[in-house]
Amino acid sequence: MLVYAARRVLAAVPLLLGVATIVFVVLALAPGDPASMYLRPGMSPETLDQIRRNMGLDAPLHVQYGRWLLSFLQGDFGQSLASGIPVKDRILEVLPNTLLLAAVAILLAFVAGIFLGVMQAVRQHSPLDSVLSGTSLFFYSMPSFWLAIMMVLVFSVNAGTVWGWPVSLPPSGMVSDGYDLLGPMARVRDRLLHLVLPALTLTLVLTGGIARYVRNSMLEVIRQDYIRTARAKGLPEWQVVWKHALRNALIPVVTLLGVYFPLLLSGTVFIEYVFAWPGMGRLMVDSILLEDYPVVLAGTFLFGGMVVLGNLLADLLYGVVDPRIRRGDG
Amino acid sequence: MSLLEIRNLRSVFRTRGEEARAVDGVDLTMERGEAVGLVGESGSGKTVLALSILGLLSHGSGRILPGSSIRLRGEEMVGMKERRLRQIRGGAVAMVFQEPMTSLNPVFTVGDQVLEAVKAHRAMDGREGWAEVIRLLREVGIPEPEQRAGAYPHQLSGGMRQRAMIAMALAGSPALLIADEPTSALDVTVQAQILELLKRLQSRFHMALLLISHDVGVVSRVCQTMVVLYAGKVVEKGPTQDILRSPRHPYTRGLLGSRLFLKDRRRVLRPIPGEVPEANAWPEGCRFHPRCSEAWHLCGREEPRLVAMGLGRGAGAREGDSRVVGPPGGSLSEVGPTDRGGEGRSRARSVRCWLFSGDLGEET
Amino acid sequence: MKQVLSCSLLTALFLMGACADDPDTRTMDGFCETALARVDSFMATVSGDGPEGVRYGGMAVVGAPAEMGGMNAFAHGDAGAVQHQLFVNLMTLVQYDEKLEPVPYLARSWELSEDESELTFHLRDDVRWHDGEPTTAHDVAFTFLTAMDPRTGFPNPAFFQHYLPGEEGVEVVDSFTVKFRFRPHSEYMDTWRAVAIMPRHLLADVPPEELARHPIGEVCPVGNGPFRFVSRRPGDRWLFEANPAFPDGLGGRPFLDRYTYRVIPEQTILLAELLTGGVDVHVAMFPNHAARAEAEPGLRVVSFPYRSFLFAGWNSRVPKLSDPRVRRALTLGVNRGQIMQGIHGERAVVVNSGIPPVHWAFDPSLGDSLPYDPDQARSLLEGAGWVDRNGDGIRQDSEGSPLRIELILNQNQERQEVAEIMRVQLREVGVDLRPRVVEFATLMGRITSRQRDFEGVLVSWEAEFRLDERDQFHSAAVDGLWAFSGTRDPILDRYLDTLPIITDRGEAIPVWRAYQSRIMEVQPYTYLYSAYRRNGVNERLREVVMDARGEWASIRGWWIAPEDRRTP
Amino acid sequence: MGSWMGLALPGLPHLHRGKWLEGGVLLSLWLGLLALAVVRFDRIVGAFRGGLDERIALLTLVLVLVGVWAWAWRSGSGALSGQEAGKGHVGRPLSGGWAAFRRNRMALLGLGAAVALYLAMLLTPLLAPFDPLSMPAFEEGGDLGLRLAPPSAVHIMGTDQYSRDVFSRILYGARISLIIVLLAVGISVALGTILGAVAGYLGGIPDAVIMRLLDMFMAFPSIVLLLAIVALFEPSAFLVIAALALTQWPYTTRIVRGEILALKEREFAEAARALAFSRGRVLFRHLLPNAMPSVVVVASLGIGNTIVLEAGLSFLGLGVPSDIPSWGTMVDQGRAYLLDSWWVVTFPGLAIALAVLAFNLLGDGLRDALDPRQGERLAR
Repeated sequence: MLVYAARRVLAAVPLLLGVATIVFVVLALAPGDPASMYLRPGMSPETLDQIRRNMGLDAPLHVQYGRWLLSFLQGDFGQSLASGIPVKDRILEVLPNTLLLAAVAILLAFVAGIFLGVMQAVRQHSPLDSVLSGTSLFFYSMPSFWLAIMMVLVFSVNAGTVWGWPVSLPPSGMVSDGYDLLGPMARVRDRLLHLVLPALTLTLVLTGGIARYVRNSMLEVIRQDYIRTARAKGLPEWQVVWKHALRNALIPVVTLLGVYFPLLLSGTVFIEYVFAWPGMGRLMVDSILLEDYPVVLAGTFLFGGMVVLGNLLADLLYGVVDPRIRRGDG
Repeated sequence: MSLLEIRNLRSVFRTRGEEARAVDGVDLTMERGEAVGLVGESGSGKTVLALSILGLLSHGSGRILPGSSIRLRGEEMVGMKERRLRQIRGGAVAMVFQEPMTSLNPVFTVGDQVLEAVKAHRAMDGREGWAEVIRLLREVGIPEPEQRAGAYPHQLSGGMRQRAMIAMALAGSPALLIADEPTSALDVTVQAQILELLKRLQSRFHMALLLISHDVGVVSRVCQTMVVLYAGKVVEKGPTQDILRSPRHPYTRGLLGSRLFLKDRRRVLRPIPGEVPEANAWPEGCRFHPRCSEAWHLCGREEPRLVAMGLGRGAGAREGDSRVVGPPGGSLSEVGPTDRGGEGRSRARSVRCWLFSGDLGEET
Repeated sequence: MKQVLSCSLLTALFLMGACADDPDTRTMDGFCETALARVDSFMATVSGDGPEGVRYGGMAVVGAPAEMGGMNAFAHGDAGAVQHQLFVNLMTLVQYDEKLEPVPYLARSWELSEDESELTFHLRDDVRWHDGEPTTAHDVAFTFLTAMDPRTGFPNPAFFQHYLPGEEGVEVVDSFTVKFRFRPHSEYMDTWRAVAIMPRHLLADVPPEELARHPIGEVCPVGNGPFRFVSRRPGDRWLFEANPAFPDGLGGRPFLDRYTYRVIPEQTILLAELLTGGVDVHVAMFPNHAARAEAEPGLRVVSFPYRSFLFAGWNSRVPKLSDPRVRRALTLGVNRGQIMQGIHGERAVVVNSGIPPVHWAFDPSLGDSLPYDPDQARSLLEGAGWVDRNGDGIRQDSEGSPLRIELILNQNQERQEVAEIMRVQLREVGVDLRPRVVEFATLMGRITSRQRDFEGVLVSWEAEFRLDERDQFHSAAVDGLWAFSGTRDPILDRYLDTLPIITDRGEAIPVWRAYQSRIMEVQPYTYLYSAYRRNGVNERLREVVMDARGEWASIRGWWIAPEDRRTP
Repeated sequence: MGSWMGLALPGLPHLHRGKWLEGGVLLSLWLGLLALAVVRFDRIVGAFRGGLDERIALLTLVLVLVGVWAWAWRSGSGALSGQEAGKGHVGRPLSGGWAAFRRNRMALLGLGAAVALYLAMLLTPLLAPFDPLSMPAFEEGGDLGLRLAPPSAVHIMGTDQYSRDVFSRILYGARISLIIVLLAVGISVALGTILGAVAGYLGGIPDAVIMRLLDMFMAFPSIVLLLAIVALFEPSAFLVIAALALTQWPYTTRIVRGEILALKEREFAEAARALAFSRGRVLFRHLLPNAMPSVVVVASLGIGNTIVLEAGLSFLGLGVPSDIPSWGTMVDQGRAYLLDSWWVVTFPGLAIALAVLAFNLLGDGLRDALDPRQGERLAR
């Protein structure tokens, strides 16, 4: 199994390099100039050229690419053009933040999505089904940036003054100022409070899709003979639905998890932007706009790696949830 | 009091937005320990009938119409509370389904699934329950039950799976076991084993057995009584041997005629033309008449009713075993059937096709 | 099992995040490790008993929509970074007071030689870098020499335009005295208000080419200013703490214990933070957001005229824009006062040249010759041969090609609004203005590259106090980065040659006025207005003075009463 | 009597007969369009001399009126039996699902909304009460007080910071949003279908090449690639459409390839091959038509996704440059006013959400009706 996983990961490396190369080409062809962020009034063209030289941008493209590839293969992601900070540090700093946000949102979205999907499937064609699917699809259809701003209006700005709620959630950031002076419990509370709005927004957007998927999967399963068998045994309905049916309905949903997680990393772009959440999505957007190609390339590679890992994980999980395709059974 | 008394059972299910009467006025009585075979082509309403007995119809997209009655040991099951129904399902009445592959949940081990059935009906702790599971698996003839209990359905052969299904059905010590085409999906050799097993279990636990099959041969091996169902209605019922020897209804004759006899090569295979109509589009009059080679003009207009054919051998006739009725529009006397009920017949045999009631009284 | 696994994974992630918030940027580099360790140990020696008083303590947060560059004066020239270099983390030789007159800061005093070619500074001897090293004349000389070195790529070389190159230009007289030599020029003190002194003892061995990306800029700045660098998460926040070793002669340590700069890119969210108390100062507010903040009890808006202004620059290399009549018509056809009124209300001033209203040479009466006058605009265009020949409302030249002008701008709420309104108003005089939003880097590339691949550009410009528009309008600089208008005008050249070396303001004012009149005739740009800066401030933060020097000019004096302090 | 009413008021006979839905839709369409024609009579007159836009709107109005009337006449005057007979009609892959689709209320709602949106798009010059570009506040002698007017009877969705009518701009913006999205989806679906069909049918090296390419695109988060392309090159309609199409095709390709692989093994494909038809003919005449249901589903779900993507690009200021902004651009440019003038951004945002919702409902309904198995929805 380990060998299998390792082989798949290794096979993905050329693929990811290919992706990174495409991105390199796109960035190289783009008309902008990373050095232009240092442009100041009174600056002479010579100074600009010097800055460009200092950034290593004077070399021909293929040399730049070769340099990048060489250091990349040696595990050195280089330095950010914009800040001079090593790319690795830059990414390691923000990656956990995105993972945290994505993991919480995914977990919530799957719990809520599975619950809603099952409710809808059990009451197919009922008004409840229509209302639930209409609502969840509405949130799913909403542009996430718009929803995010609305959430801040409702739960933060107007929470205390207009609605008179006792808690107004922090509208942005991961922690309060002075977080490092807090006690351990207060720290956890502070982080949780800051997590609520971004995670909830992301969850609302995701839940509709998952619920829809679970609903369809459940409808498929609930027609199966073994559900009839379970009922004929005299099992209570909740056990029939939540154990016998759901366990089977979740098998295809696991694949969704593998597909979702990496996609989520990019799906958080808008959420991170609006909530000023220091994560991968924002790093990527900022770096793209600055044409900070070492960061963009490393980020691309990482994203691609996540997709591959996500799919691998989904495959492995598939084996866990579905005994029929466990390895060794043929 | 009979074990099971079904009176005027009418069940519908929704298909394409319309309600279809899959079972339309069936009467059926079963005694303790009795084996009854329910025969008919696919689409004739056999499975709906079985599901109606278990109260499972409402979980699909069907329901039992008011006015129907299903009494189990005198207790009315139509309109019964779900909680009580659950006690009966898998308890007093258990069911074995056609496809052992799809009827077992693929993601749980066989032992777990039997254990669930055990725990649903008997207060046992884990260890006792598991011992019971092993005992049941052994009972149905699964070798090395300790190991097999940990296997997933896809790791077992078809026969083994069906044995596991039967073990699951036995878990609640049912008084009535409904077996819906238990052998249709199995190899011929395995079929025989399963039928033998059912027969053995039935006599051993003195269970009533409702064996549903499209195969008259299967029923004739196990059941004393046979009920022929067509298009949601009982067209003929009576002792198996009687019906085999002299089928009355053309449909029954058709069923028998379309069997393959390997031994008797002279017999010509005579399949019934066409197929069972959709349940939401039953023909007017006799529902079989479009396919019936012996139909005449009345058949398309009038619906025949079940008529007792005074066949008696031995004693012990019971009330309500069959009903004596006449043609709806015609006069009873003209057509001829008369009520001989209460005169002491062993088993009433009924035929549905009133056109043939002229044969009334013929000794078999 | 699965649930347990995912739960514990999540918890682990959460805790990991919870612990990872301590400043861990310092492990990035050998330089940073030692530098910050030395800062810590030095700070430990001086931070024993701080000064007493209710004003000392508390934390303030400034929220801004954009990240700033770093604390490296050799590399980071954006407005936010420069202000932090000048007022927060580093020091300059002098500062401006409210009247924009130089006052001592790192330099106790200074004198100019008789021939106005030698400037001598006498430095304080009690200023220490945050790692304990004293700040000396060698640091000043090092800063000057490094900035002059072309390999450094110093962003504002114009400051040293008149200085003698290299070693000739500077002389370290003693540890705390330094002498500069230059050709006489105006506003010579402005350089030393604008260029922060960098630490020589840390950077002397660094090759100039590598200075711009040295970790001292963004990873572990070591300054000598009132606040020392603590930690930073790029794109998110900078954290500074009071420097207890800041000289008592300059007021001692600042009142605030710590100060945070937060980046919140979405303006609505930034306003929400101000409204909910998450940030104390919201810099660069939208005009309508300022109105909202003013209406909120406990908030006030600090607003002041600034040295930036907005203009549409026309590329006179493009034939249709080469005629000054056309450019003049473009200005006359735009109701600048009304646009300004619509967007900024009273908090802006229409300008007619690159002299901002806060500058001493600014003359508000000059604008009267360029009022909103669509009729005159129409006749000017007609005079230039642009007539609507096909009745579609847009003028064409004699060959029938329409007067269509592409105006590029970057994504900025205010500029987009201005461009939209200009489009509608110019349409009424028959000009088809096409605003086009491009990425900032692209915009810069297009206007500064040799191809000058653009027609009009809407940008805002932040003038220095020492005005010198040579690189924009002098014919000798027409191939330089900033001569995007392609102006060649001998009269302007003469003014541009003269103005920088008139050292007396009284003498200079009439020349400036003549220069401005000439600019209005040539009309290289359509100058729009100079808007006030608007900053929302929570009233718990006291003595926040903001003026043309910048938002952070008074940060040493900001204080929060103990009862108002945020309890984290 | 019924037909008399039907002549004047199509749909009334349906209501009379208890066919609420059909009657209600017909009647309200009829009355609504007639009212529009009366209220905007001057514009209809002007449309004869107006530009292409106005003429298309006029033509649409007439066609829809005639269509409504004809439909009502046909279904109201006893042609119902013919309709019933048509119900059993199956055979073409796409027609089989209509019966199933019709029963799905939500899907019908989605279809209705999508059609309404399309009609509104065509009728915009007649529907929009104001010129979407005019800024009365900034024109000669304008009054700045006209800016940011709250919703009222005149401006039902208020005015924006330029004093333009939000409602009119939403109507005009719909066209920009939808044209871009429809083009992008059209291109991506066409490209994806062809590549998927080729990969699935030919197998071997073409399949491997296409699939590796697909893997590469799937491995890269589309929004980031999209941002890179659109941010770094100057945004233009062509670029945005191309970029959207470029990042969306893999979804279609994957599904079509799967379909073709499955269909290839079916009897009719074998039969076609046995008849020695050319490979192209087998693929395009026999296999692809059977894969169309999936393509239709992917396309309609893709429209929803793409609207959101396009709005997101616009939100970051990278949308299509145009005089009339797309909805995303309206949200982008109006969001500075959210806290004091909520209407400027709330209505365009709702428009996006509802349009996406409509296409998602439609797509879901189509999927349920045409192919209940397949159902992957991807995150953005």
